[in-house]
Amino acid sequence: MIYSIIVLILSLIMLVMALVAIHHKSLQIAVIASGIISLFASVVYIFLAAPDVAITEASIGSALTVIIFFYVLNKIRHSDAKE
Amino acid sequence: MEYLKIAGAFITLGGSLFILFASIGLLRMPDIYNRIQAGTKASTLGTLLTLLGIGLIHTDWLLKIMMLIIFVLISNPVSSHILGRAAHYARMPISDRTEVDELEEDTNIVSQEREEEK
Amino acid sequence: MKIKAFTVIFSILMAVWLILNQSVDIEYLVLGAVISVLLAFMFCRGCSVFNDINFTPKAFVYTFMFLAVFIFELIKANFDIARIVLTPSLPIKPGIIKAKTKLKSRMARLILANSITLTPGTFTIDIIDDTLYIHCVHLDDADREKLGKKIIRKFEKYLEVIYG
Amino acid sequence: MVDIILKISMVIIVFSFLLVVIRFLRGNTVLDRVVALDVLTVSSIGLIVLLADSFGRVIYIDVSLVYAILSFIGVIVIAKYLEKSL
Repeated sequence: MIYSIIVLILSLIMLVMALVAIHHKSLQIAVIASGIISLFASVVYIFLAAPDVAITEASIGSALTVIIFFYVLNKIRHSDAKE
Repeated sequence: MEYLKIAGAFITLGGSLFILFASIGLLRMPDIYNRIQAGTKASTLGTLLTLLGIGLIHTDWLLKIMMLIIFVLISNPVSSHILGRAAHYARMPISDRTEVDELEEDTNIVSQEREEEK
Repeated sequence: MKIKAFTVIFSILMAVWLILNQSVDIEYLVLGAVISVLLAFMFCRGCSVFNDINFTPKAFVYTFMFLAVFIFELIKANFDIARIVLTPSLPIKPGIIKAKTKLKSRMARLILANSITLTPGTFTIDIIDDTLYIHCVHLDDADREKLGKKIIRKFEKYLEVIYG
Repeated sequence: MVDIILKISMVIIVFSFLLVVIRFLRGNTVLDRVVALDVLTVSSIGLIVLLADSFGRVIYIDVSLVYAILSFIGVIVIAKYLEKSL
């Protein structure tokens, strides 16, 4: 009972974050919102008794994707400044 | 043995209350520096107490949980320090209630001297 | 001189490996020792932060005293910030002050800045040479130099002994 | 008794998630949202360890170890990007 309520709240937060990532003007905030989505996705994977998938989601979705996106944003900013 | 479990449960409850205080502070504070103060550090003690309580309930997990505590204790001040530094150098707005900002004065003096040298 | 950094890195890596595996079989011991020696050789050359730890008994005792003081300050300051957050009028008076430290070694300055950051109410924004810039939530109306000295002095007197 | 207290603290942590998400939606600047991400990560480490207790499996702690090691690197990269010194 209590677990299903917690999963429901976490999924609701994921839905709100997905809407923010689609509709917000700023690109940086969209990337941070997608990081929060994969953070809660890995918590929900733990509720589904899949710790290996949760580790993969945590390391790739929440850390590596955010780092690569911001690295690319930095490259774009430098090339804009040169022109 | 039973007393240890009850003590661990109450320590865990205290830790989750500290996490709640951290999020209330994050909502109420007026500017970014005070949000870093209230948010990241009260939540650090909250997480530490939660981990410690679970370590008291399951004594055979205590070694792994001690390692987790040491990682959180090392990595959290670094990230909160670098967030504050980024906020200061990116010229984030500071609250009206601030009394004094000596870093702002000093860095302005340094940059003015450099411009005069040029 | 390199021996000290090598020993510290090797023992940290070996302890993490043994805790993660949770067994002391001979094969785990040999494999972990080989990998730890290789990694320690790779990293002890450019690593200068471990050089100035004193391995004397007095430093050992002072490490524990430093930890006790640090944990006590951590809990006390957390209750303080919980009281500030829960008061409806929000009694804060923030400000950024500066304080000079006497510590020379880089590792000691790192630990000093991190312990100031971890006690809520104060956190280090920047270190330029030997000056720490500290942001305080509640600035008392006493003079600011004395306040900065008070914040630093709590941890500095133990770190002076541990890092020569 | 112990079970009920642990479930109450789980509910409190999830409720504080909701408050932090309100800060994320209202936040004025980008750095406010990064602070919200940091607080969410640190407190979800606590939630994962609580879940590891209530399901009784030690391997769930490894997930929170991965979070504690990797997540702060992401925060550092974002802060360096905003400081314009990456």
